[in-house]
Amino acid sequence: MRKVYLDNAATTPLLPEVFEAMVPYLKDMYGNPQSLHSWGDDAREAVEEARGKVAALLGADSDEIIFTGSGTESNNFAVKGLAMAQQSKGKHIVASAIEHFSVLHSIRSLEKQGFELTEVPVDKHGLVDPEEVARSIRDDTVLVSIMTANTEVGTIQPIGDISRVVKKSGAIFHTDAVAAVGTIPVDVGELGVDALSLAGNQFYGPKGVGALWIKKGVRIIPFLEGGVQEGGRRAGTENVPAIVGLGRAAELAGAEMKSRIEHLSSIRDKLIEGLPSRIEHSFLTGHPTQRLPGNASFCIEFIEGESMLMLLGHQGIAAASGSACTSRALKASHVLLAMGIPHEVAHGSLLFSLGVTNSMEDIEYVLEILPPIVDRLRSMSPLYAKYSKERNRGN
Amino acid sequence: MRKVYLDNAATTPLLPEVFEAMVPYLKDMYGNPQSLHSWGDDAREAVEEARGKVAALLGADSDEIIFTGSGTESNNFAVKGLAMAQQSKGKHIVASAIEHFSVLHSIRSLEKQGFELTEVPVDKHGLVDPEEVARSIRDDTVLVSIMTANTEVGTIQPIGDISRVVKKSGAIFHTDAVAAVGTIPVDVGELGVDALSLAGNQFYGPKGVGALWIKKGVRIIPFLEGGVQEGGRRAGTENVPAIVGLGRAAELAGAEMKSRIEHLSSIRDKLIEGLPSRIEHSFLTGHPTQRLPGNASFCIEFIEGESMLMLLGHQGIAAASGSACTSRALKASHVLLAMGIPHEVAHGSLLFSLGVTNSMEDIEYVLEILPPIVDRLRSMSPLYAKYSKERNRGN
Amino acid sequence: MPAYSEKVMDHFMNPRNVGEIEDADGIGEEGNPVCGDMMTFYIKVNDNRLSDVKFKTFGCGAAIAVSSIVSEMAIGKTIEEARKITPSVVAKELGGLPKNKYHCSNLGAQALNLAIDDYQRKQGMKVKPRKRRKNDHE
Amino acid sequence: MPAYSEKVMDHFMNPRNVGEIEDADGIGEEGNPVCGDMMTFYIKVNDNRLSDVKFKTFGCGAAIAVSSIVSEMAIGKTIEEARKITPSVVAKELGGLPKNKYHCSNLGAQALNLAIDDYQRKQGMKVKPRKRRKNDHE
Ligand SMILES: Cc1ncc(COP(=O)(O)O)c(C=O)c1O
Ligand SMILES: Cc1ncc(COP(=O)(O)O)c(C=O)c1O
Repeated sequence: MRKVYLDNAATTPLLPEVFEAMVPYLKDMYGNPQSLHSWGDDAREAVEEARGKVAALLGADSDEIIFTGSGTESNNFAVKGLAMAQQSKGKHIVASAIEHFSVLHSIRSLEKQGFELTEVPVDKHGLVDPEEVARSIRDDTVLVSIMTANTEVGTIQPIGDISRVVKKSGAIFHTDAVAAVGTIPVDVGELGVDALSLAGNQFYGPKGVGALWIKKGVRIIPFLEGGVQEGGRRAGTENVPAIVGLGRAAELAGAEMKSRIEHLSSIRDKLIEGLPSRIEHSFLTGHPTQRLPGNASFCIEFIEGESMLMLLGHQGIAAASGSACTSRALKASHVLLAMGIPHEVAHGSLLFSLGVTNSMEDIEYVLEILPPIVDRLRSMSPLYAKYSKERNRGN
Repeated sequence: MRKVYLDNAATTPLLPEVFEAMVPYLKDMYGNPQSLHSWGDDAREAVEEARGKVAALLGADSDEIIFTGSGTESNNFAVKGLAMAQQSKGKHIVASAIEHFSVLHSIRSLEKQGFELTEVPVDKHGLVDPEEVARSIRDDTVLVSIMTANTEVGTIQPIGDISRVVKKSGAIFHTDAVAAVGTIPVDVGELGVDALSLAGNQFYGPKGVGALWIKKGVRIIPFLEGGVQEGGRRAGTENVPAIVGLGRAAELAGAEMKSRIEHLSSIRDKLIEGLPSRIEHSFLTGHPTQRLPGNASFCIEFIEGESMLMLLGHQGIAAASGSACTSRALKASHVLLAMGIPHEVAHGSLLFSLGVTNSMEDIEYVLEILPPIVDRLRSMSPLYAKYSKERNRGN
Repeated sequence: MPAYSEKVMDHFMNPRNVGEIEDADGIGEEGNPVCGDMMTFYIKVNDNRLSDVKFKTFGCGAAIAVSSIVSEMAIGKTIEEARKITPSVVAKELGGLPKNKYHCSNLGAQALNLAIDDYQRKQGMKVKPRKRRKNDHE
Repeated sequence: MPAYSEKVMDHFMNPRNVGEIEDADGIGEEGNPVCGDMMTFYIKVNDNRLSDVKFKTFGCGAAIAVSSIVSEMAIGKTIEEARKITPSVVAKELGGLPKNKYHCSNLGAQALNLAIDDYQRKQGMKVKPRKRRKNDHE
């Protein structure tokens, strides 16, 4: 059976070049970077080289990069650490309604400590309006957190415009760029932010490693406390192989960014055009043009996401959905709902996230396999039956 | 040049068997365990298999194991999460004076939120007296955290005895077993604790992965917030390859524990006997018998640790020291000081931590190389000169 | 895939008795599209026995498999026997369901019962109205 | 290894002028074993020039390298020239020092100055007593 992985938003495969870069640090070069001997030296140099590569991808300075264990950790660290460092100035936070839960739940836990959150809404394309951000900012706003791009619907936010608004207020501006870094050009200077989260497994690097970029001079309270690693800002033995892998992935992403974007956009556009034209009552979610090059997210009406995924999986296709049934919490994607998509339609969400290993043939395969699956599920669906009857009556 | 790695306390090498177990998950099996397709299934099954292996090593149930990103994270999670979950009952914490900084600094940050710490002293061998723990516990004590074994001086605590004392009080008992798990038998039932931290890179598993065992029914507030991974208790994409490696390392540790302990104790004892007999004014630190099988820690008087490490390193030997100069914070080891060792002597600390890759020849090499190094540094030392003059005068 | 048993997978991949019965003797609808799953059961009754059962289902794999097995279990049973198809019987018959999918077996049993209620009401029997599942999203 | 320059490594591995001068003209001691480093400098003065300098040092690699280079720089210099061996001159001569090791270059320069003070005092000059480095561990 043909196997087609179209769930790169969940995690990308590790590129062979990245794996090769990691191997020495999984074998002989196993030292702890804090150790004062040659094994330690090798490990420390490798970590610093990787730091340089990650910094280069972001147009940042090496000493502004703090390695973490995941995108989630970067976001917890940023939100909690920046808010706590500023709390004498105020306890109000602004974030978009479609932030990842690692941002939103971090803010929720700050609320228990007296912080307040204003959620900025998004439009039907998932876009944040900088004017809305401006309106949400108060005198006691100390932190604004708006993601660079949304994984589920692909929408890319106008971070540069938002940062101009935030700067006027003196609040710290953090952006969760986990879905963006390594995929689209991200330059911290151009974005004008103060802190930025990224994760390795979103751009063909390893799982278990992320980074927080934090502008020189911006104060943050450590989240993981203990040893003096990462300049005392993130304790714990450095995950050397993963950090090396992240560095290599950053280097490759920088070098190949243009060609990757070209390739991904072209196969994505084939899917974005082909799917709604082959399947009635389906539509693209997220912004039509301001979107991640690999993201093709849809809603297919009258049927539910999990059953689509199961039938796709049966034919070798891996995808994702924001339906309630596919979530542990049995809640439809807060992102789709925030965009004004009704619950019953959100349950029919289907996300294909494309990666560098995908080809045009993969897309053609999806376009061949999916319509009969939709037909089959619709033939079982009481909602579709009702709709058909009403349509026939209407005729 | 002969290269002899004797810094297994900083990090152990990854065993080839562990590396081999990880490789598939660094290559084709790259799925996210949360995904609803075959890549996700493979990843999820691998994580659950690893969970079973870690649980088996501890005599625990699989669903009591939460994977984390490091020993440091396990300790931050345990200390902060357990204390916060209990805070309505009281805000007093008891910990030994020789805990790892990931425990002590976590408690320090809780102090800012109104918690209070009582530090239990240790004796000259680094042992905690259960009676002292009993005396430190108050009505409002909600958490006791005492490490199973100390990495720097090797002393193993009487956790079972301490847990009997703690149980009487109703406080939660956490033990940092990062230096113990995989090295000596650790059975959570026998220890009688409520929560236990461990880390992969302390027993030939990967860096970047740890675990927190937490007894069924014990409440904990999540530390890393976001997604629903690990039963909602630890968010973030699971680090599948590292978790698989941790599982394999746990399995190997269980199977080989006895032979490893025999081998390590025999070469350690050679060093413990040989070193002080070849070097005047040197002594073992930590407990003479209740100690980790691979730990041989000493103080060498009149000279300083970093310069010893540099000269050892020059001859291919990797070791560690608790001297001020070897620490970023320029402070002598709080462990040695808590044991009553004077500052000037603590600066001469030298820690050889032995691992399964070491042989008796390695130890013989150290015993050959070290004495001339000590002589050389003493010949430069004004302290040794003073001591010699006084001794000569005394004669 | 969700952690489904082989039997669930079989009923999901090859659902039995999908469809509508034009001249059904009873119809029962349970669930709510807002919540992500909804089932409609159609029954034909002959001599106090369910001579035919069909369903349509909007929902996850478990919802479809539950509908299918409920229909299969119900066909040929007397009304009284069919009333004994409880959620736990359904879950057991399917070889278990993941914890967060239990509610699907509730829906299936409930939809069948509602269809029987409907039939009995049409027969002139007094049937207590059941509480419909609330939509907790609104 | 700590991030030491080649020059630091050379002076650490092959320290110049280690030892004591029995009939020294001046002796200066700086640092404190409690803090982890201590240096004793011995000087011989001839015709206002440091004709010989020796040292003993307890401490880290940087402390030993600093002592060595200070001794090397001082030998042959006049008192006035030797006074110009400041911490920053020492660090520069060594090709830089890691930030947390700067204090070692302070110690070296200070110990030499104390030895010169001692000499001048013995010569009957009035020399202001210097503050000794505090031991911040007690
Ligand atoms: C935008 C965004 N932020 C944060 C995260 C969290 O990353 P992780 O689960 O790898 O920690 C994700 C994960 O997909 C994401 O898409
Ligand atoms: C006893 C103990 N606890 C916790 C830790 C922290 O482990 P890590 O630095 O790998 O996070 C260590 C590290 O050596 C340790 O020895």
